[in-house]
Amino acid sequence: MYVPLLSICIWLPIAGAIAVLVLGAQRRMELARWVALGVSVATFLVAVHLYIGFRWYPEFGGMRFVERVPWIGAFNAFYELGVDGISMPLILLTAFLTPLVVIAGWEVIKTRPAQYFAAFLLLEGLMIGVFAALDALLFYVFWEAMLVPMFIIIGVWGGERRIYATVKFFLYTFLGSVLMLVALIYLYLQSGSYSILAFHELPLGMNEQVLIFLAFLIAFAVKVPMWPVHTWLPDAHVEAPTGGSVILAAVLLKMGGYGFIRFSLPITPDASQSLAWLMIGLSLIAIVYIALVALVQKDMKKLIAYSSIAHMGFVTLGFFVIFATIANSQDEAGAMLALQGGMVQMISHGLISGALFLCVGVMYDRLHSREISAYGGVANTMPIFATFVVLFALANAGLPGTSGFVGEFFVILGSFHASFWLAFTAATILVFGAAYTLWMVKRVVFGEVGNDGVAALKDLDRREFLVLGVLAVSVLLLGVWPDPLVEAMDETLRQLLAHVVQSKL
Amino acid sequence: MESIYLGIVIAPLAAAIVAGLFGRRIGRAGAHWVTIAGVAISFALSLLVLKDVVIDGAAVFNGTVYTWAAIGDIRMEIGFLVDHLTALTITVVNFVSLAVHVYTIGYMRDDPGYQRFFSYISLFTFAMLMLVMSNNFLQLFFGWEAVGVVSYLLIGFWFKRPTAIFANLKAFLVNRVGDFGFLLGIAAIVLHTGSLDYATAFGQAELLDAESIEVLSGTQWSVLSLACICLFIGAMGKSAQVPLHVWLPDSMEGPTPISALIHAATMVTAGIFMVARMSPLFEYSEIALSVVLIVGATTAILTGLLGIVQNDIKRVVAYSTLSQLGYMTVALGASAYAAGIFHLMTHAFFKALLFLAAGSVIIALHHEQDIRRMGGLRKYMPITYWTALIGTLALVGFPGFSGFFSKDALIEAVHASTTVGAGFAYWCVLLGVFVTALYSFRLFFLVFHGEERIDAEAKAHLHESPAVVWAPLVALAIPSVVIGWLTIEPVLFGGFFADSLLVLEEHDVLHVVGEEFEGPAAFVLHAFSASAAVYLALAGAVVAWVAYLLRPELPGWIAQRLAPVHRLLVNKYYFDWFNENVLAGATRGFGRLLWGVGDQTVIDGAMVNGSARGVAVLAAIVRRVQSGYLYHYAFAMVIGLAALIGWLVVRN
Amino acid sequence: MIDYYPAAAEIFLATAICVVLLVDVFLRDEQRMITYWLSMLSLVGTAACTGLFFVDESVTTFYGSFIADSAAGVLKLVAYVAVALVFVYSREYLAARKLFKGEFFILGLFGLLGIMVMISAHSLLTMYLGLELLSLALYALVAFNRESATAAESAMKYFVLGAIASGTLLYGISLLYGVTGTLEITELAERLSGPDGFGIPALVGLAFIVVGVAFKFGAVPFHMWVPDVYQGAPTPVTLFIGSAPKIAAFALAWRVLVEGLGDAHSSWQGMLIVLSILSLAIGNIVAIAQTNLKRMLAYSTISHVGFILMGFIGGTDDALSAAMFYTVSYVIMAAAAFGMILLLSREGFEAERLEDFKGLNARSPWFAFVMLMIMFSMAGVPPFIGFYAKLLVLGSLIDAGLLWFAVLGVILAVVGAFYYLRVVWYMYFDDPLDDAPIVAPGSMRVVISVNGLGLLVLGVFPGYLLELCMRVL
Amino acid sequence: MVTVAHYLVLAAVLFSVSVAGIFINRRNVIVLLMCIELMLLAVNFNFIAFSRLLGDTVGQVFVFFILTVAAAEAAIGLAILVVLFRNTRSINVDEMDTLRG
Repeated sequence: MYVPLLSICIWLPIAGAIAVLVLGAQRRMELARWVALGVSVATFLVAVHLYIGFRWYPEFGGMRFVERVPWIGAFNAFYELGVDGISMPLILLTAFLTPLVVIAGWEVIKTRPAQYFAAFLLLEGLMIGVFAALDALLFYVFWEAMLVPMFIIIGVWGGERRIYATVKFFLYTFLGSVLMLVALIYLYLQSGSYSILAFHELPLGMNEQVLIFLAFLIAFAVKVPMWPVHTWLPDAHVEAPTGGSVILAAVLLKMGGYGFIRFSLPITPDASQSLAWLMIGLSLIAIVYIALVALVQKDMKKLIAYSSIAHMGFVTLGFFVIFATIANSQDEAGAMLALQGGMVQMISHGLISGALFLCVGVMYDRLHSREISAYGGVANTMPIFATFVVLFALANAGLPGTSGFVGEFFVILGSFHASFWLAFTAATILVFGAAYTLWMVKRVVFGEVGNDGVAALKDLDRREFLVLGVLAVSVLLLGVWPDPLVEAMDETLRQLLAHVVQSKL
Repeated sequence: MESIYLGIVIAPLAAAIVAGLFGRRIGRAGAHWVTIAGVAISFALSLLVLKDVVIDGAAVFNGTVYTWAAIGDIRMEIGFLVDHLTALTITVVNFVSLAVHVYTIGYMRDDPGYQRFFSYISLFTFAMLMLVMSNNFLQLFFGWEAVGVVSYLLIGFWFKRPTAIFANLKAFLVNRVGDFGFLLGIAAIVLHTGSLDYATAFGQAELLDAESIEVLSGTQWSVLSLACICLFIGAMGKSAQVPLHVWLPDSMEGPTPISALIHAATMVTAGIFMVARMSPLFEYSEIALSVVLIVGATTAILTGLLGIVQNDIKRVVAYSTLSQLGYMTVALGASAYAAGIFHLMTHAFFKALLFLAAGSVIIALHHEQDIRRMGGLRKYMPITYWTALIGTLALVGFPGFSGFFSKDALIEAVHASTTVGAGFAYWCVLLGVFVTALYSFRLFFLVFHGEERIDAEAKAHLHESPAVVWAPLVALAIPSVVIGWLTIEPVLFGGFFADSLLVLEEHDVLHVVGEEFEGPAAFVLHAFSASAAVYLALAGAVVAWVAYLLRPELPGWIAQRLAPVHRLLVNKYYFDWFNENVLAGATRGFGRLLWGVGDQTVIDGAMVNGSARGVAVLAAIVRRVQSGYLYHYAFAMVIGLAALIGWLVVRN
Repeated sequence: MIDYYPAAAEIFLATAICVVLLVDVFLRDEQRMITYWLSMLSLVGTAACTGLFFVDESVTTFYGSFIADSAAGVLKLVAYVAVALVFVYSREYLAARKLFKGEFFILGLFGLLGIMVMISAHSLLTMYLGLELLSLALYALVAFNRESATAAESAMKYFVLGAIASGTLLYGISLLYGVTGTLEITELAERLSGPDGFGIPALVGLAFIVVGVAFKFGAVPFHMWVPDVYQGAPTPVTLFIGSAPKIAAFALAWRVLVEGLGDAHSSWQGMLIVLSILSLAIGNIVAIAQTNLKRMLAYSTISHVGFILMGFIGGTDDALSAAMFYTVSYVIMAAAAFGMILLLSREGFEAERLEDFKGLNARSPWFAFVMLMIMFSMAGVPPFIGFYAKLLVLGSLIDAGLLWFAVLGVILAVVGAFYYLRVVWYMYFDDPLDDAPIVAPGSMRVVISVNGLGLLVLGVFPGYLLELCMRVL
Repeated sequence: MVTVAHYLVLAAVLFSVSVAGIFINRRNVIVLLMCIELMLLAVNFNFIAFSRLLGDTVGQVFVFFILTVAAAEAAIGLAILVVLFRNTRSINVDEMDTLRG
């Protein structure tokens, strides 16, 4: 029997969101929570099922689980879904993190909990939609619609400057997106449909490509975010509630990377090639500049946010270094490494930054401060928690054996062919990443008990332990054995690479 | 055999996990039993492997455990390479580790973090074994960083101490600087050979040398040299070579068993091991070898000198370690890899012994580490005294002790080397012998002989350490004496490492040394007649005796006379000052600048909020046009009409 | 022989209005609900007439001065819905303020009749008559609360400016008449398409007509009446002005500019580009500075007009359907938005300041959500219908090669998103200023809910409406 | 000889005068109403002149409609004026500025 699994992944959480809202309105909060959890777990199971099915034919890199239903006849737009090696891991990541976010918010959220859970479920459905959509219009609808629940999440359950942060977040991303919309419309007018795969094959002149590339660039660069359009992220992260930060860092940022690899590279390969220097330059700035900025942060969430930007720099570096790598080495090994590295980095960063934000959330729930100076010696009173923090911090610093290492390793290897200095600059993350992360750990976790607040801290309860434990296991697992992930993407990326190196001119 | 290899690494890992995750449930005794059992199993298995490889002459094992990731044609695998080098090193590692595990029971007896500590050291053992047994660069790097992390955790074990958590961060960051180079080296090799496997990479060493890469514009570098130098930067971090040595003395903030295990015997020698392992690459790069040689020689002499002015018992030993690591590096640079490894092995025993002896003293004095408040401990702690003496003699290279064989052979080898910088290195290592003897006996005399400067209170409880503490001392003292006798011939001259090390004929200095070798006893005798080193060592010991026992006022007088030199030494050549103030300060300052000016003022202030403000201001201005007066509205319409007509007329 | 059937709806409505008027005269104040129901019934009857006599091909009658085609049918049906929404939303508000009088409904229906006449106008004369019928009804409606000074002031402004606009339009018509000798739209187009059809006099006439169109839409710089009237008029009247007459404006532009003066497209395209840019810029920017929701929505209207004009700029059939789609969706959005103000208002309290929406989520999550949908729809965020409206008009611009304009348009749309977001943040992120319960009757709650949800449903499945707009034009 | 052009110019002048009257007059609302009437009359002139020129009666019919509408418009305008005056006790254009910005 044919079951539209992808549609289930998208619409089940959305339906769940409505159910939670209804239950919340009836003041049946306990049930609403369980429904939220049940729905998100069910979605995750469906996603796992998808992934297992997906792995049956690793040698096939194209779209699978394709659903295609006419949607808007006037635009020749279809409700078209499908996954390949690029989107599958991201969908899995999304479906994996949402239940954790639900659990993390279980009793912590006191104001309007039903809306909180509903917003996250809604967000989950929309995010999966973004990754699964094969129709650009559908993609755009999901892409933008996502802003709405996120806007609400930051604004309602955020910190003191939440309104500034959330409006900034919304407008920044909205500005980027609308320019992408213009590019998509242009492509539609050229190709006669909104099919992304048709866009891939569409021949385009150089000037067209450059303009389209730039439009995409603004949209995706804001999302990633890349320097200099990154300043919304620290604010949004700092003010967002824990769950919001997790999803923001773990999934929303990935949309930018996903956009680059799904849109920019295959649709405008020649422009990508000729503007690769720009992308590489911005990525390196993100890696070095942002790392330095992260070093001097006084707010933990801000520090992690900046660290996210630096780490996402590896994603864009990996994606755009491929041209130089191929030009210098005549084979595709380096380019494949770089592409894989960017993708793995996205997944891994999703887990690690999510985990770090959850850690900050654990502390924030207790002491209501995100300032580094408000803590000190947390390890004395919360030893189990401290273990997790150190683990995730080390993963963030790219320790081999954790997932944080894999992507960075691949990208640095891959970029070596492009230029020694490129790899050199990228590799400074090893030092800076460790410096800002561990310095924070030193000031927060280690040392004598800093103040009475810290002295009164209670260690993790079971709920928190579960969330962090699950993440810790996945971070380690991915670090020790990334092959299941890498293999799932390999063929798709290989085809992508073959497509990208083919000039459209 | 494969399952045995797996067992070697998994036993300590499993023990570490059990002790770490279920430490509270299994209790203190449970934690130490499970980890000791894990390491003991590992040790037993490694002995089995050693027998298999050395006595039975098993072929080199090079096999894959699982595929870590496969990207395109590059397969990244986890696997083992077991040859003589591996077999020997894992045995040494496991032996020292086992001794330290046992010793820890006594040393950490009262510590609240007992289980955690055992978990860490077992985990360390696992990581070190992974590093050593690796057959590829990926796993090497994994082990490389993993030992670094455990070291980080252990230096900061007493996380309440500000100095400890400062030291561990410093250690990690400095190591990261090395790893940074290491990773680039790996990248160079992987991309130019297409493989992470040692075997494949080594096979293409000569090809790599021929390939060139443009590093600075206009200059062509041999890929091989670049890769080797990058790899060696990694070794400089881990093996604490100047200028990346600064973390090692500070790492003494960690508990003493750690100093013995990690910061003397095993982890710090990882760099030496790695370069030796990479000998098939380094051999083809003269430049890299010279770099290695010069860096090692510099480290050997500079850090040795610092040992003379230190007053913390562990720091003296730490500087001694630095200096000895310099020796090993020199050996590598002179292509005497076997000598380097040999010294690594003997050093592992006697330096672990010295650290543990120091630890024994520290426990006895209730965690007093300042040698100015020791003295005359000989009669209170006889076992510690004698074992420490053995360690000291081995360290200074007293003929017949293990250190003598390795060091003397090393010096000879350097003497015979023709690599650029060998002359400089020779003088450094020779002079270093004197320095070594000086600081070693200074320490020894100040601690065990002379006036008793101990607190009355501490004195009241002063007695020999318990058996769990001294038993490992004895266990380590034995190889410190005899290991040189037993192994010098096969290891250095018998081609023991033939299957693992590659030495080009023109570099084969050990062969030159070996031509005169007629057995260990003759080697000892020969030293008295032909080696300046032995007499320099004696001179050092005598000077120490004069200055610290006979005329204790002498050092102060010299320090006054040579005040600038003394100040330079006390401040450790200002490396720390430079790093903390200039490097770290500049980095933070730069970060603050970028954040404050770049992010907050320019991007956020001017561009983002500025445009928002601009729009708001514009809105406030434009809304004034909507004045509320009907005639203005009408006028606007008329203007609009006129403009439209005017536009049409102009256009046509 | 004159064929009356194409105008059946208009005739029916005119008759019905007279009936309602007569009945209303004899009603006591407490029986005023009868007028309300009769008005609704008239709407239903009119809709039935339109439906019954719906034609797929275009039919002209009254000697070519009246036309019935499928687009007209659709536009009229939308107008009925809009007016019906106005009536439903207004009832409680008016009753609470002792304004529940027959005039409101009768004038509203007259306005609707004017709109219908304009939609079906096939002669400049008919167009003028429809326009005046609509305008006069609106002037009266604005001043309909006789106790309000602001209403009177805004009515006077509206009246004077409206009169200037219709005078200008008339002047333009007279010039065109002088050039071509006809008022009938098809004939006008034919005569102007000759070799020397568009001389300077015709172009000047065109400019005057554009002013009339722009005024009706409220495009900058002919927009000055919009904020004052929106703010000053009683909210039900604002609701009325904000919704259905936009269809009339669309019809005016479509019938006169596109069908009548289509050959001068290149001439009025440039004018509309300028008007469109100015409207987008002024509308979006000044709206940010507003604290009164009605006034803010007025500026928002101006910016939306900028988008609607984009559809006319494109010049193709598809572009025109984009403009129509935009107009229709805007009417639905505006009805819902002003409906929300009415919903929150109660006796002695006008929920027309932005602050009045603070904390709405705490008071009524559902209506906060409805308002959220309205605001995001207006901002052009998918999956609401406002997004497709923008998508279409932008597409038409890009198709016409005006990429730069499309980019400018979306950037200004982002600027505009700010003030819609502000409403959402007031509702969701701030605490309520008062906790009074919402008193609106059930029928209104249901209808406005449906109206709001309609934005979402039409956004998820925009195909039907979209194809309708494309097919009829 | 009075030609059509003269009529047109006259109409244009009347139109301009009326428009100018609207935005120059800052005092009395009644003057505005008069200006509006004048504007419609200017248009009427145009229509009649063209009608005559073209020999077409439609223009004259249009004028009748305009006259009718003008009457209605004046009625409504005056009604609004009355409402305004009742509420504000003033028909001064300058004082109609409570709605602005």
